[in-house]
Amino acid sequence: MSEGLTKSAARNIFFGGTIFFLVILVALTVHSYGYIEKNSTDVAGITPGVEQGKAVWERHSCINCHTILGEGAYYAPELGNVWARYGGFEDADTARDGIKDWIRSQPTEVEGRRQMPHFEINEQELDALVDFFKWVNTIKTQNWPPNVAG
Amino acid sequence: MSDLNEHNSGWGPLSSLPGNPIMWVLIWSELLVFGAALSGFAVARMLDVQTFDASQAHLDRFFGALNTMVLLTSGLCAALAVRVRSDGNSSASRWWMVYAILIGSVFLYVKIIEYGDKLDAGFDIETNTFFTLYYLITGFHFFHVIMGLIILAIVAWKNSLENLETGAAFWHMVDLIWVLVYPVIYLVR
Amino acid sequence: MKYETQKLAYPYFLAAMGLFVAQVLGGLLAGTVYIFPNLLAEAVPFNVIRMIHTNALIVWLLFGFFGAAYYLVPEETETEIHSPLIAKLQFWLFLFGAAAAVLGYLFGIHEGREFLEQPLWIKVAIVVVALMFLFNISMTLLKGRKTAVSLILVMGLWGLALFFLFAFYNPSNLALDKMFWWYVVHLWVEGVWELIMAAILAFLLIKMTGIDREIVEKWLYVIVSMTLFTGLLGMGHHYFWIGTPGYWQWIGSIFSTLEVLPFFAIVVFAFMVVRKGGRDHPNQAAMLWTLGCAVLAFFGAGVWGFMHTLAPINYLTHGTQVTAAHGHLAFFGAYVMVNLAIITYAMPHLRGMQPYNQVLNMWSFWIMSSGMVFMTLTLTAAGILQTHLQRVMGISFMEVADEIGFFFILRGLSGVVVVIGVLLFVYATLSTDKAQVRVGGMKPQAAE
Amino acid sequence: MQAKLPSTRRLIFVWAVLIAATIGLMGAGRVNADIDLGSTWVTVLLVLAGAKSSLILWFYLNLRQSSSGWQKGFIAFLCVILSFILGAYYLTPAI
Repeated sequence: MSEGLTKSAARNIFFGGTIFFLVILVALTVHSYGYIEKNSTDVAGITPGVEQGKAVWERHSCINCHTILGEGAYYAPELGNVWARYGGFEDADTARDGIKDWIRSQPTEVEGRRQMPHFEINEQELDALVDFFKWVNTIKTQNWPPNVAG
Repeated sequence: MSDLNEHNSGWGPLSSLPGNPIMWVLIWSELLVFGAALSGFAVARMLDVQTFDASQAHLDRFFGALNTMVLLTSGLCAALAVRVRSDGNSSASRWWMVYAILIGSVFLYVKIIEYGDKLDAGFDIETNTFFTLYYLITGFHFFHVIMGLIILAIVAWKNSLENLETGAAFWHMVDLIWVLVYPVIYLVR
Repeated sequence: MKYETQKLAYPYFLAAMGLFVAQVLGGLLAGTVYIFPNLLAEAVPFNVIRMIHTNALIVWLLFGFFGAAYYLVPEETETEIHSPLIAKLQFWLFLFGAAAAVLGYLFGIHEGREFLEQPLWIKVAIVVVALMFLFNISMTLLKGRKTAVSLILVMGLWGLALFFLFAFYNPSNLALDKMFWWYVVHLWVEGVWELIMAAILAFLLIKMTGIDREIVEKWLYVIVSMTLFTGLLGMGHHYFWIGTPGYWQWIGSIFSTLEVLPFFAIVVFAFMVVRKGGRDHPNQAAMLWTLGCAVLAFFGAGVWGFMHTLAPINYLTHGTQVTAAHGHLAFFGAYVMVNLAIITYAMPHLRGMQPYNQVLNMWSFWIMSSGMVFMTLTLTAAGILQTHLQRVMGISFMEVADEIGFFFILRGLSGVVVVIGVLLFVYATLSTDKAQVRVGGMKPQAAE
Repeated sequence: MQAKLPSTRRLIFVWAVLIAATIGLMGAGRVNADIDLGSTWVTVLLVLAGAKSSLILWFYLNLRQSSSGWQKGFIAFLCVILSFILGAYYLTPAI
C-alpha cells in the first residue's frame, strides 16, 4: 500500500462526510420550507399588494440602510416590526398613514441626523409597501426582536 | 502490517489512531457535537424539569435499551470482521460485516416504530424543548446509523484491512454515542 | 514562474487591487457619512455607497481567487492552462460586468437583495464567467497532476459557482427568500470560500517553507474536513429569527461554536509548518501576510463569530454593530489577507522583479491590520452599547445612534488608517524599487 | 496504527460485559416504572454509561493500542461530558 492510498481514502472520507452533512442540511431545509409555509408565515396573506410591496422594497434597496428581521445594513432602524412600532395591530389606519407620511416627508434635512433619501414612490406603491411591512410583522420569528425598538 | 504503520505516517498526532485519520476528524467532530447537544439537553432540563420529565414519560424506555443491545451486538460483528480480516480470512470477514449490517438495520426498524408512535401521539419536533432535542439528537444519530450502514456495506465490498478498520471505527462511534444518548435522554429523571 | 500561462493571473491581480482601492474608498465614504450624516445625502445616498462597498469587495475577492487559480493551478498540475484565450475573454467580460454594475448602482440601477444587488443580466454574466473559468481550470486539472491543493481549490470554486445559482431564486415569501439567500451567502463565506482560502494558504506554505508537500496536504484534508463538517450545519446560526423552526437555535449554536476549530487548526498548522520548514524564503512580506491571514481569520471569523453565535446571545445582538464588527474582521482576516498574500507572493514573479524588496509591503501589512483591528474594536464597543441600550433598555434606534456616535468617529479614523495601508500596498506591489533589478520573465522557481 | 487487535475471545467477552451492563442500566433506570430515580440511581446510570463507552473505546475502537495522549483525551472528554450532565442533574431544583 502506498502513501497515496491513505490520502485518496482521506479525500473520499472528506467527500463522503461533506455529502452526509449536506444531505442533512437539505433535509432540514425541506422541513423548514414546510414549516414556513404552514406554521410561521401567513401564505394566504401574501396578496398582490404584499408582493408588489416587496418589489418596491427591493427596487429602492432599502436593505442597504435598514435591517429587516435583523439582516441588512445597520444604518437605519429595523423594519420587520415597524408595523407594531406604529401601533398597527391596535389601530391599522393611523399606522398606515403614519408610515406613509414618514416616507413622504423624507429627507428631513435635520443637521447631524441620518438622512433617508426622497424616493419616487406613488400612492399605490406606498400602500403596497405598507402591506408588505404589515405582512412581515406577522412572521413568527421565535419572538425576535426582544422589544418594539427592534 | 509494518507497511500499514509506515503509510499512515505524516498525519501528526492522528497517525496513532486505527483507521484513516480523516475518519477520526469526523469522529471527533461528532463526539463534540453530541457532547454539546447532551450538555445542552441537561441544562435545558435543569431549567424546565417538569416539562422534561412529563415528556420523557412518553418515550419507550424498553425500546431504547433494546436498541442499545442491537448496536452493541452489531458492533461486535464489525469488530470480529476486522479481527478475522487481520488473520487473513477475507470471506469470513465479509460475512461478519453482513451480520453487522443486518443487525444494525434492526436499530432503524425499531427507531422508525418509535418515531411513528410519537408522531401518532402528536409529539413532533416543535412540541416543546424536550421533543425538539429528542428528535434532533436521536434523529441526527439515526442519520449516522444510515451513514454507518452505507459505510459498512462499502468496506464489506472493498475489504482491505485499512478500509475495514476505518469503517468499523465509524460504526463503533455510532455505537458509543448511543450508549451516551440512551441513558441521558430516556432514563435520567 | 515555471509556466507561461501563469502570467494570466497578472491582469486579475491588477483588477483586484483596483477594485480593492474602490472598495476601501467606498468604505471610508460610508464611515464618513456615519459621522456627517448630511454628506452627499441627496447625490449618493448611504444605501448606494454601501452597495458599492460590499459589491466591490466581493468582486475583487473573486478577481483575486480567479487570479490565484490561474497562478497556482499550472504549478500544481504541472501543465499549462487549457485555454489562455478563455482566460483573457473571461477577464474582460468580468471586468466589464463589474464596472457596469458599479456604474449602474450610481444611477440607481440595481436589484434589492443584500449583496445580490446586481441586475439580472449581470448575474447571468457572472454565471457565464464562472462557467468559462471552471471549464478552463477543470480541463487543466484533468490533463495534469492532481494534487490535494488543486483538487480542493477547484472543488471550492465549483461550489462557489453552484451556490451562486440560488441568487436567481427570489420567492415572494420573505422568510423563504431569506432562507435561500443564505444558501449563497453562508455557503460561500463559511463553506466553499474557506476551501479556496485553505488551498491557497497550503500552496503558499509549500512554496515558502519548503516543507514536505505530504505533510501540508494531509493537514489540508484535516482542515477542510473540519470546515465543512461544522460549517454546513453552522448555517443554523442564520436561521434563528427569520421564521424558521426553533430547532435551528440548537443546531446553529452547537455547530457554529465548532466552526472555530478549523480556524484554530489553520493557525496551529501555519506556525508549525513555518517553524519546522526552516527555509528562509526571500519573500518575507508574503510570509507575513500568510501568517497574518491565519491569525486574523481565527480572531475575526472564529472568535468574533463565536462571540455572538449562541442563540440566547444572538437574540440580543442580532442585527447590531456587533455583526458589523465580526463581518469586517472576518472578511479582512480570511479573504482579504489570503488574496494579498498570494498577490504579494506572485507579483514579483509575474513582474520579473528581483530581488524581493518588500519592506513597504510589510509596512502596509502592519498599518492595514492595525487599522482593521482597531475598527473591529470600535464597532464591537458600539455594538455592545447598542445592544444594551436598544435591546435591553428598549431605547429607540435613532436615539441609540446618537449615543454611540463617538465610536463611529473612532471607526472613521481607523478607516483612514486602513485606506493609507491599502494605497501603500498597491504602491509597494506595483512600484519599482531602486534596489530591485528587472530579471527575465522566466525566472527559476524560488522554492520547492 | 498497531497490529494488535483484540482476540475473538476477548471481543466476545467484552460484548457480554456490555450487554450485562445494559441490563444493569435497565434495572437502575427502571425501564418499566414511571418513578423518580433519585440522585443515587442517576449517578449509577451515568457511571455505567461511562464504563460502557470506555469499553467500546478501549476494545472495539482499539484505543488501548493508541498513544496515551489520545487515551487520556477520550477519557477526559467522557468525564467532562458525564460530570457536566450529572452536575446539571444535581443542580436541578426539586419539583
